[in-house]
Amino acid sequence: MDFAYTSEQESLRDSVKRFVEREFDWEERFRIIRSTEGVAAGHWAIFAELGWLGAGLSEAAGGFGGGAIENALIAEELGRGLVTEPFIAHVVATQLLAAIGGDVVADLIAGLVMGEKRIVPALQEPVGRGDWRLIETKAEGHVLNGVKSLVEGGATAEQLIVSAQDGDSTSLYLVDLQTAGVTRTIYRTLDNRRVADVRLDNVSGTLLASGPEADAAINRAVEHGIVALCGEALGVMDTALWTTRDYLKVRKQFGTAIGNFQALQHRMADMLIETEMARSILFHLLGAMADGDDDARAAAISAAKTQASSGGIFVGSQAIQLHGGIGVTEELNISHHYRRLYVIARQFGDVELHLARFAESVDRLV
Amino acid sequence: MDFAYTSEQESLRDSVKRFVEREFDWEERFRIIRSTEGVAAGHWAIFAELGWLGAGLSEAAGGFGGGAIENALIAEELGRGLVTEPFIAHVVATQLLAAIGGDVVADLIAGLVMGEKRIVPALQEPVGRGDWRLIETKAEGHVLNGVKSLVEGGATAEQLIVSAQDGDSTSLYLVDLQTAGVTRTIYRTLDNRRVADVRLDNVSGTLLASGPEADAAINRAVEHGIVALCGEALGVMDTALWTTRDYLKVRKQFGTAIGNFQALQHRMADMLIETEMARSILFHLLGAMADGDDDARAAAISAAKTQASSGGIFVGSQAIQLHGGIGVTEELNISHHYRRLYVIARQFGDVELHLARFAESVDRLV
Amino acid sequence: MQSFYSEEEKAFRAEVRAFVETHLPPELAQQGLHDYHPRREDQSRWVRILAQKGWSVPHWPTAYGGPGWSGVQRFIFEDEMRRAHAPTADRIGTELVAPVLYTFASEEQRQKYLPAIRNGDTFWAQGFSEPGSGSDLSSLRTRAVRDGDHYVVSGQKTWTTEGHHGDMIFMLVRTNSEVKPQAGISALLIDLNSPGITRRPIWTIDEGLTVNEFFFDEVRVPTENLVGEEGAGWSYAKFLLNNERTNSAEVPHTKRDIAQLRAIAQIEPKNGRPLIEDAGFRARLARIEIDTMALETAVLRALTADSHDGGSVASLVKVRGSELRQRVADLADEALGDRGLAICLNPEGEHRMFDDGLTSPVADYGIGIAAKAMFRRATTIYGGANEIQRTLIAKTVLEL
Amino acid sequence: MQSFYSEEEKAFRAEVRAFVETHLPPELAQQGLHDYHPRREDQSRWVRILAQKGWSVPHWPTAYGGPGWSGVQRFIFEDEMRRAHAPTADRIGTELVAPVLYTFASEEQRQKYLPAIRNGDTFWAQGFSEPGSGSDLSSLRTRAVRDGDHYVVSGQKTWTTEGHHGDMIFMLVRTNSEVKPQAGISALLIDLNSPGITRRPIWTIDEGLTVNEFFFDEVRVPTENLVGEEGAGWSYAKFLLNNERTNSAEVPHTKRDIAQLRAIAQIEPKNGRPLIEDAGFRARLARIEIDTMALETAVLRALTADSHDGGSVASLVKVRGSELRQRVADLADEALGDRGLAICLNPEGEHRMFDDGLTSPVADYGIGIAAKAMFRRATTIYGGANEIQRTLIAKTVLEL
Repeated sequence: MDFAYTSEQESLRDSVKRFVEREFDWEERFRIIRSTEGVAAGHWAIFAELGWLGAGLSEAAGGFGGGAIENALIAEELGRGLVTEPFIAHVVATQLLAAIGGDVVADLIAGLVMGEKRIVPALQEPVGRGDWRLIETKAEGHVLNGVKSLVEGGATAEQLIVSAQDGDSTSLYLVDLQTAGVTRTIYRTLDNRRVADVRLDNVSGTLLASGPEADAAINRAVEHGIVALCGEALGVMDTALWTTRDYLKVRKQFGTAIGNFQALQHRMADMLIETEMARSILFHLLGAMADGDDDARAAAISAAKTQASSGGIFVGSQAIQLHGGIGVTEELNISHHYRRLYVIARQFGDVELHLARFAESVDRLV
Repeated sequence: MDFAYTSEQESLRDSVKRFVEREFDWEERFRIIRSTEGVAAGHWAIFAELGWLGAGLSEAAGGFGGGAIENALIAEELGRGLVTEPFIAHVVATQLLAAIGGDVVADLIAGLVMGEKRIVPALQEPVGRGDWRLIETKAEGHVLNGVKSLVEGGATAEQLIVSAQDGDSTSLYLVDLQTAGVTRTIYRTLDNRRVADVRLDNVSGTLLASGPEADAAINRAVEHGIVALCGEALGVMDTALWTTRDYLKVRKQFGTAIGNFQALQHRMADMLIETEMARSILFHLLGAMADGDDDARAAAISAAKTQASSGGIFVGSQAIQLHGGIGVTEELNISHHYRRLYVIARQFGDVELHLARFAESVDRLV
Repeated sequence: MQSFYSEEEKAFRAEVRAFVETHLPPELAQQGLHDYHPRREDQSRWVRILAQKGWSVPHWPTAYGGPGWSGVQRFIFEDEMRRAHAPTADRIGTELVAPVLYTFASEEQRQKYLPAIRNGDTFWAQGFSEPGSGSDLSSLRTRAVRDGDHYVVSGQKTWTTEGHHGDMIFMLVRTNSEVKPQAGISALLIDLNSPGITRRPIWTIDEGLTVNEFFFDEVRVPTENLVGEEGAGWSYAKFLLNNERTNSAEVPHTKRDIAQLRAIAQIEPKNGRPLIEDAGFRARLARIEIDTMALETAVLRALTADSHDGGSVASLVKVRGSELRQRVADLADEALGDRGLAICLNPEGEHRMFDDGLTSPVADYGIGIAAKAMFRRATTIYGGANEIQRTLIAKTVLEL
Repeated sequence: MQSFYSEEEKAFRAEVRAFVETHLPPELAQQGLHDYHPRREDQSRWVRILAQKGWSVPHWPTAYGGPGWSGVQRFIFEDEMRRAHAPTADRIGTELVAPVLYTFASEEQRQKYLPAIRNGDTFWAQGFSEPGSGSDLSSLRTRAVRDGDHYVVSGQKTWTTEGHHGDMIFMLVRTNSEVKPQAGISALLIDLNSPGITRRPIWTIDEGLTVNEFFFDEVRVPTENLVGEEGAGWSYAKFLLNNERTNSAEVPHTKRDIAQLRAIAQIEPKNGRPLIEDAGFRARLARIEIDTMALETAVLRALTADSHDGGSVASLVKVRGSELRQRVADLADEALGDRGLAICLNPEGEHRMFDDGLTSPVADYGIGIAAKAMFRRATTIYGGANEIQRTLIAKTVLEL
């Protein structure tokens, strides 16, 4: 048993950390999130150049030989800076394509890894409330009708990978956003990401996979997305925690640093516990991703997502509370930590969904 | 709007308070709970003599003209002393009979109010998990078969009022405990009450009510029981709260009274809030018992029971926690407060049951 | 003890409801549905209608135009106003400043300021907090130096609620640095249009505008604008803050939020059925409703109790009430599903921090829900953070 | 970072499981099902079996008979022991006292005491707490006065866990009142059969016997029984308590409780179906299992981390672990429905506070569940109350 990262992984982490420190400081981030695009021109190309876009993909699939661990640690460091690029969507897209396989797909993956293509998954629907398994979009003879929601990176994407109901089974289609019948509504989520709702009216798509193959690809890719999301949540929690700690040491009230008040100390201890539990369960999950058991992996996924969601909301809201009034302002980063954690808590399913999914997985295990 | 008690109610409260102080001090209580009977000979006769056994019953039904308020305040004061007499069972029994009405019943009520008869309800079954509406005991031609559980006062009772399934509807039967086919298992619950499980094998009973009349009587009587139980919970919570407060003022650690530690102060504040919310919602319930709306009353009942259950567990467990090691000992009253609150939290349905029942009632109201 | 509301109280509620139904302009009720901070013109309009009926200042003594209602009547009135989504009055002026004025101010000051509050003409701000002072008001540093028949005021105030609507500000200033901190504080009434005052909006987590910063650069204030005695400002402030706590249980507002949440849950689907039928959701909603029921009765107890009990119950209901407001807002946003994660700008635009040029996917009934969930993080902080309230409960009620 | 357990670790687990399956007497496993405090003779019997295999003292250095396992191996071993419901060893002696002895005691003391612990012959008690000292050990008042080649000990110790099984006690005593409190404390090893020692059982909320009080009335203790140096007792105690905290996460025990809870939920019905199928129950069980999964990994992190990290993680896992133990015990008792409210006396009777002469209605699989739910209230108190732990986390990890 070994929880230490390899030196390759450590230098990957350093490279993301340096980017966040240099290119994504707080003032720069404000310029970016208030811009029309919500992301900075050129940043995605840097991601590609530094190798992050293929770091979490096996060599066989066209990546640089890493996996869930690499994605989790990239996401963790991006989380520290609240970077708004659609990295989670990229992880899901590449893992979807990798699971599907084949020549066409290899080209798409190559484009994604090089940062030359922008393809994002459109799996979720408004009716699903975060459950990617609820699909009402219909496919009939490669023609799609339905609505996809909260498409991360949907504002900058050229193509979507759309899940659809095809008779009794599921299919995955590649859809060009320029195709006739595609209506895209771009909006901001609370965490200042630009996302899209996409309406498909008799839209022609290219079939990528269908039946059990499509289901398996979706499941596997969403699991990879959740791993990265849990990594990101950890980065945000850890940053909110220590930022709050630093504030408590300097902020004075009633003649003393407020960090001397026992009730606040104990709250901070609870925030630390939640953060450390999120870290621990992510380690457990990274182990489970490498082992082979489907149910053990599903249980670990839902366990980690549950803790990232509930622990994230706790740490984020208490970071605000301990900051007092200034914590509620737009100009202080602490309110943005909460906003991101709030969105993460619902992305790919909330606590309720994952507690039920965990229970189902464990039923099959014991 | 007036939350003050009448002078008659205040003197009733005083009479119970005096009894508890004089006859049920801590050492006396220990002698009683470790005795074979678990109650003191003669106490029930005092209850009758002081008028408590009819105080919460209308004059029309054979009582002294009071109602839910009187039962709640008697129970609250009994709760302060953790008195082990089956007063809640008595409330349910008298209200059951009052709801049924008629001449036979009037005699039974008279006997109960005088303390001369011992009749207790046997409504609950092991399968119900606290839900009195789940009845599997079968009645066929006045012959009963089934198991009733957690019969409070079952150790001292002569007769039971048994609910049973009679074809498609519910019936209530009077069953003599000496009848052939009755098997009684007496045991202690965690709160040191002697209760009974009663097994009925082809036992003949006397029909008291059937059909909607029986259902209405059960519902009304259990609601009265829950009111009294909520009153008792409040008495126990309030006593545990202030006992703990007093302890924090005298107990010294690290050179100071532990009541000076902010984290403990805040915990105490939360305990006070829970207690005051239990008190407030009981007031609301007492108002709803007097108004006429069935759904509003049902909602208020389930609201008060929810708060008594969850607030009681919180206050009881934190009273132990703040006492430290000594709080866990059998010899200190604080562990017994918890034990009673723990049992109350499950009696007549737990939080889960009452949240669902509350939601159903409110659906019909809005 | 008797049944809950008396017949008179029930009749009073019916009277209020009938009046609101016939007099509240529908466009104001519609605007109130979205639960944005009301627009000043809407507030003034409604307050004038109420003032004609004699109902615009429920808490005030009859001598100053109050209706002479009991505490329970005032509660019922507020309950009905919230139920109908009527705009609130300028609450700072009506509920916080006015009581200080009619209790401590001179007769001239009362005559000058109270009628304009009562009629919705003058809006007030409250200048207590300063950067660095937070919940510890006694450390405030804004100075007022006597210069003939004026005070010259310099300093900075922050967290000034609805200050962008304010005509006047009720200010705590330091008039004496030689005495112990609390004793050197005085209360001044300052016209916000005076030269030397600059306002900066403080945008909050909801991208909305509720609080402001004010900078005072040698602002000249006539000495006649001093309230009561110099150096007594601290006691007026405590008087005012105690009122703020009682108000901040905000039960009628929470009840209105619950009604809104129920409406959302009847529309939004989950697993093919309305969300309101989902067992897990039902249990969480029920728990919020139960806690609100308990809190409402606690508030009514406080309103009918001897006044000596008021302060301690105030802390208690503030803690529970502020947490409930967060819980109901969070659950409402959750009920919206994916839509609850979308930023939805105020269509009226008054509070728009910046224009992102995007279109919201949120249906009319969901407007403002996400912003509210965000902004409600403040309820456990303002009016004296809940940590302060818990300490207060421990000291005053539990005597620890 | 690599996959979780290595192949070697998996093989080790298999080896342990096979050994336990073939060597644990079935009657001991059956007794362990009820989760009562094990009987001393059962403990000794099993420890002797383990000692023959060289597995009775997993934490000890090989020099004193330890197996030389890694932290992860020790964890796996404990996990398998709990899984099989094997009796625990004398944990005070094995896990708390022995490490102090082999770290700080003289060679003579090590030779004299360690083998008897290793072989399950001598059981130990720990004499730290005193009435009034609680979590603040430095205030202890039991005195040891030097008289020739003896110390004369007088005072009182309380919360002495499993002291009724003890042969020896590891005592903190005050040997010097002139210096600051911590510096005047020494550690003595005292034979509990010495004249002048009286034991009083402390019955707890579960009506069970776990803790005791000991009264020392001029008990004569040879000076050779002093551990290390006079006045250094405080540092040995801190060393010992730090070990106690790490242990008290008790993950293997919680995992065994969860297995038991699952078994109960498969039998007990709710609305005509096994409770395990009820959505509300499933969610609560899942949350407990998830928190246990996180805690288990946190413990494994601590076991594989550099030792400097150990102390802070210890406080952290103690807090979470002790709360989890309460939650799983409460849910198990709730799963029993009405039966969970019944007092169920230990059928073996060793710990029976008094005989109520009544028959329990509780099925075999429910024995001990209610008592456990009660007694678990203590987990957040003993070993340094969680309030103390949170302060410790704030000071040491967060540096507040």
